[in-house]
Amino acid sequence: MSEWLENHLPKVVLAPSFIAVLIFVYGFIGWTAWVSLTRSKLLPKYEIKGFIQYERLFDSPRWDTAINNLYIFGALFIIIAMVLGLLLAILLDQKIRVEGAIRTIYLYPMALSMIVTGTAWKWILNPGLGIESMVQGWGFTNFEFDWLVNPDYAIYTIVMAAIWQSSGFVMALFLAGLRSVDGEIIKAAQVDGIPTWRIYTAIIIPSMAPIFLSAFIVLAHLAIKSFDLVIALTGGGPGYATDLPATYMYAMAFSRGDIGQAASSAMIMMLVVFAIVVPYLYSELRAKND
Amino acid sequence: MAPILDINKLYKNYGATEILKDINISIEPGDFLVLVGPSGCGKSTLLNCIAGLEEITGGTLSIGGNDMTHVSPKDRDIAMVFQSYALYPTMTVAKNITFGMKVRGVDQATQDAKLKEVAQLLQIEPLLNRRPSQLSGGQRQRVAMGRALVRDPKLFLFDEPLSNLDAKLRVEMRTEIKKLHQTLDASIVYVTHDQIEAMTLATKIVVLKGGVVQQIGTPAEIYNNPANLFVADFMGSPAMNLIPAQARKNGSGTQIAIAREGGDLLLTESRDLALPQDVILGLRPEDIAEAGFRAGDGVQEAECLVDMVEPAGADTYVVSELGGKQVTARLHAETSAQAGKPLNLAFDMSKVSYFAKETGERLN
Amino acid sequence: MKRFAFATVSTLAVVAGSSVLAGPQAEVLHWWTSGGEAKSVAVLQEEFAANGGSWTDMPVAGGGGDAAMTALRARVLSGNAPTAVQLKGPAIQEWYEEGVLADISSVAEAEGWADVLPASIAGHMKCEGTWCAAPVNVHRVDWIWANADVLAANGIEMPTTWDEFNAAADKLQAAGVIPLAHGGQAWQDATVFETVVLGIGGPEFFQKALVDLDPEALTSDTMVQVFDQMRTMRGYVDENFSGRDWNLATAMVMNGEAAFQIMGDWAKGEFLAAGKKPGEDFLCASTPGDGYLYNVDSFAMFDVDGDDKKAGQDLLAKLIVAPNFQKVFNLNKGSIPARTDVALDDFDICANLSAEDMGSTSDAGSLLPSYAHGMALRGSQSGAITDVVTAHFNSDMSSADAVQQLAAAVANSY
Amino acid sequence: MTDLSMPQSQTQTRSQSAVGKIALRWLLYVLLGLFALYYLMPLFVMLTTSLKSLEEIRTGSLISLPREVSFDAWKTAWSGACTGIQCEGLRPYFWNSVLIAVPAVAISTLLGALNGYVVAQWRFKGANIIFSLMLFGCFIPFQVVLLPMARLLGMMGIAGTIPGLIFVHVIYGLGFTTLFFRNYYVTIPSELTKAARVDGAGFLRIFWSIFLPLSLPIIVVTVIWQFTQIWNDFLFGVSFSQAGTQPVTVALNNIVNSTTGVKEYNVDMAAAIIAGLPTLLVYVVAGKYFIRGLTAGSVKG
Repeated sequence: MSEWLENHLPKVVLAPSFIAVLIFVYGFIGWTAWVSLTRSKLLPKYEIKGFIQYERLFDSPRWDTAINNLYIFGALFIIIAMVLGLLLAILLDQKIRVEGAIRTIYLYPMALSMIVTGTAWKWILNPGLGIESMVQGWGFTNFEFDWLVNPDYAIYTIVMAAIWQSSGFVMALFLAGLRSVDGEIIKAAQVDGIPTWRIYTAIIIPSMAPIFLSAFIVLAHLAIKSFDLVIALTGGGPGYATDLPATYMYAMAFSRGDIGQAASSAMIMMLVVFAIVVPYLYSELRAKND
Repeated sequence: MAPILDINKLYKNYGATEILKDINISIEPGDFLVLVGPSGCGKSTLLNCIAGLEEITGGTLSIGGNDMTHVSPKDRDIAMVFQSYALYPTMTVAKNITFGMKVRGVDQATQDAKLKEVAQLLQIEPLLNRRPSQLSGGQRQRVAMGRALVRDPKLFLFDEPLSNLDAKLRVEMRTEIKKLHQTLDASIVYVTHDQIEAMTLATKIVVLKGGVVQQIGTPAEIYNNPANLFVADFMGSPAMNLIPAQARKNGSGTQIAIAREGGDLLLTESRDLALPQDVILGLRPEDIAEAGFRAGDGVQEAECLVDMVEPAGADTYVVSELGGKQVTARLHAETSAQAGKPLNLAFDMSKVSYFAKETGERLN
Repeated sequence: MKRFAFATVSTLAVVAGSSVLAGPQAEVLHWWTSGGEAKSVAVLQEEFAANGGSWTDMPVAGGGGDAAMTALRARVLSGNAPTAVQLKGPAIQEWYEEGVLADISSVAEAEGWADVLPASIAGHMKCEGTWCAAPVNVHRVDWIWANADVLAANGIEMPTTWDEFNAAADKLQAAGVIPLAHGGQAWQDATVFETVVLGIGGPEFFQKALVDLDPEALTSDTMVQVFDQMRTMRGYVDENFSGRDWNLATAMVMNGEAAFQIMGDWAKGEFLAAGKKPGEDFLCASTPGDGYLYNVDSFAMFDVDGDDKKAGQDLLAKLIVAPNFQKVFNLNKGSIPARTDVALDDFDICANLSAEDMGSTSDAGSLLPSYAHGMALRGSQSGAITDVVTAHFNSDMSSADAVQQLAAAVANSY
Repeated sequence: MTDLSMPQSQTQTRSQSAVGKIALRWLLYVLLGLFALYYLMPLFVMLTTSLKSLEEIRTGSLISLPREVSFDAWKTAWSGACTGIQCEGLRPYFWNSVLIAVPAVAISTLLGALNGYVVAQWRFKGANIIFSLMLFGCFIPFQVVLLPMARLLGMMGIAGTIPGLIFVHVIYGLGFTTLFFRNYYVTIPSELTKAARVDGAGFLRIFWSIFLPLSLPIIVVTVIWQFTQIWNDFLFGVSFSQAGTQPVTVALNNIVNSTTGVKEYNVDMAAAIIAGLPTLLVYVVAGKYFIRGLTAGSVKG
């Protein structure tokens, strides 16, 4: 008996977590898939009615907006956060005297929930209270910064706040990456007389490919899950101009009492996540199997 | 006396891949068994199977006469030294050495005594309070050995323990391991890919290739009578000359013809052997000498064109093309051989091994 | 093992929680967290406590009840429903259909609710003939509030038509006053929208368009005009309106930053809480046009276990509809009592106006449920309409496009 | 002559480049400083606003320093601000959050460590598939799980309780904690495990005596990550709590959305800072180890 236990202990230890994940992740995805095929309204029903919810979803201009916003938001957020994160990491990698303090300043937004900082952001971006009125107060009366209330630009304020929150973390990832690059390679390049910027572009950055991948995955998953951010900053407004799939789904499920619709939108979100994550997982496990 | 280790029809698969096939090995107490072979031959897997770190797929395995086929490593009464030493990074040297005893609930006094004894034996007393990261490669190696020695097991397992050391240290440690074996009269299974290590340390060698045992024997047997072309080629440095030749029955003996430019080299095999027509003739470099420097029953002389001369201090190697192969002869240092000039060489035919051209198996 | 540990801990928690006393108990989920509202709830809590009950407050603010509804769904699904929940309109019937509401007919019959509540309001409180919710008040939605001083300073009367409103607004704008205080949240856009629908289309049109969801009405020229008026009104709103809470917009009217606000009479509670006097500091009038849009707050009782909780529900239901509470609560909240037999002497002129209009419109058949506040339609339909309204208001969408989208969204919402 | 001129020209170019270098250095610091301002701005606004009086907020500029520092708003936010009819401030909810976050972080970190240890060091058939299935769990949008989770919590009898919230946070933290530890443990040579097994140590003994003492950097990363996630959670907090178990984020939301005629921005901001203080503190104190831990573990993949 104890022999058996000793041999199977690893599996026994892993089992509860695995079972929990099976139920609470995959079971729930299955549940959502099922409900997305029903006409559930206020509470879930389990009678299958076909793909009506998906038809409704694709007919909805609000969902179109949400998906478009996800593209805009996702692309800008990921690209800018990566570029900024890398830039900051490189700047910080120049043997800065107060590196610790600056690093903490760049990193701290990650510690705070948007529920916490949302109010401040709302204020800063509000034309009547924040930057616009401040700059106008300095005498630049023509200065305009009304993105928050402009339906065409409001999504960019979400991008700004999201970048503020996450780029420090990306910076930390890249900084860690820069520090782990083999010092001898850099020395060799310096001896060869290669200018510093070339050393970065030609040697260091390419060698950090796995970190780019990690950063991309972290950011992509943040982008898809972005919820608090929108709720705290714009509540999806003006109109529904800053709706994202996560807020759409939430609105359908909880303020509309349209759970079937919410489930179908959740399934589409899951598909997007799947398309991004599965190749990553595949490469991740491939590489480590050796 | 019962064999200390007895492996019987052992098989090991990873999924559909067969890693080890029909392994049968038996060693006596006090034996120093070396598993040798190129990388990927399965020698480390076999060692892990002996240790119980890998479950075996088929066959049986006993240590000290007890069946250990499905017994977990801790109950096999073994100790193991790893290539990377696998010292516990967070523990001091002393703790590293006593960890096993502590786990087994050995009392503190015994632990201390054992530690002292082993530390003295390995001359690592000044290091006992350091951490592995503060040690040099050789010191780590000693600690790893100390960890094994302190256990006083039935069987020691060494997994390429010297391969992370530099050349000089390797030779030193090799000697020490050999000494330890002799002082402790321990039974050891030792894995290496270095055939010199195998030859110097072993009382018994197992040559492995592709998960199959090629030959088991004493170092001399393996060296002098390799069981096949692989063993012949793998063991010994410089490697055995393996020369394609034609055998023709000729009265009392056999005439061996080796093709070369300017007419075949003809030698006579006087032993009574039944050889097929196409053979591979195997002759170690030291069995080819300069004419006049070797005498004996089977020695035959022939003139060969020297292609290259390589002085190596104590000896001089001379290379000549025979049968389409670069054949190396080991001559004395004062030889007058010169590249591009012919030289009379003495071939000791009594030392020749013959292999089948098709199967590579030994014929004599 | 883990399960066991959790079970033990939670059992302990339950034991600790229920060991207090066995009197009537109520855990009340609501989203009345702003000034006047919170005061009103406090009234109920005090009365509940005075009757020996123990009240557990479970406020969840934000999103006009969205967060509270999230919590409610989770709690109902987990079989751990709150005792009483602020719930209204067809949502009551929707929850009833899910089979999770408790029957409070015994209280209702003992208290004779049928005799004191107007029929249309009673209708909202019944589910298939049984009583399943207790009405707290009647809010009128189609109010327009104004800062008396600002109007006087600019020589403006309370508008009675939308044209008058527009003229007044233009004048105010020229004088540097924000004409319309508004918060750019979807439900506030919808509130303004429905008063415009009522004002321009009239009660019958409102009934057809926003209650019966008649496609013809939804795509009619009248609806185009409604959207035109919305576009005009967008111009009267200051540029910081996006995402502003309604009570902050009310504060703008209070301190003279803005002249008008179109908002239900809960806004009055804010005026009163700030010590402003109706008729003197601020003015109230129904929005231009005929009709009356009501928004009835009510509490629904959920199926719960435990006699103390059931007793709590009965007590709560009884207190809510009792004349005393109806009076005190509504004095705080700005609304009028749901029951018709409460003397309104203590109420201000706005409340009296509301009560009067309720009586007259009820007779004229123009007493209508508010769509924006979930009285007229179920969530998915009203939500679909709101999506279009708010999208139109917050972009440069043409009225014709808006009308088309409205019809499509409604058709897609079933 | 040439001997002399050579070094001279060299020193000249050297000093020129030195000037350039100093200029670059300045530029670097200016850039870093500007970015620091960008990152600090919201915190600065929150902090100064929380210290101002309402009157000053109305009249002053967004970024001006408070003329008179007053901690009244902080006091109100901590123990006096009203949500609904209760006026207890954040204090009770703050402790709820502590009661939720501390066990949830501890349990999910321990489980993550064990799981990572199994997946990285005790590979068995299918272990990788199990791992990737668990990993995918990191990416599930949490809105998806609210309703079925509510049902299951109800069935387990822990709906609305603090153990229920701990349970939810542990479940959805497992993916990340396992990933962190697995990626860290994968870099530890498997010979270490083997050596310990031959030494007679079992599964748990090896974990406890050898792996756990090695894990400090990754424990720091995991704890920071988990603590931040759990402390900042709003969605689970609002969905799976009931009166008396609501975490601080829910209370913060209630306070910010509760107004009594006049919006008390200073109280809102003070409440926001209080709610964010623990995570902020963790980052400031342990941020260094966070970066170090990232180098050691998750990044290497």
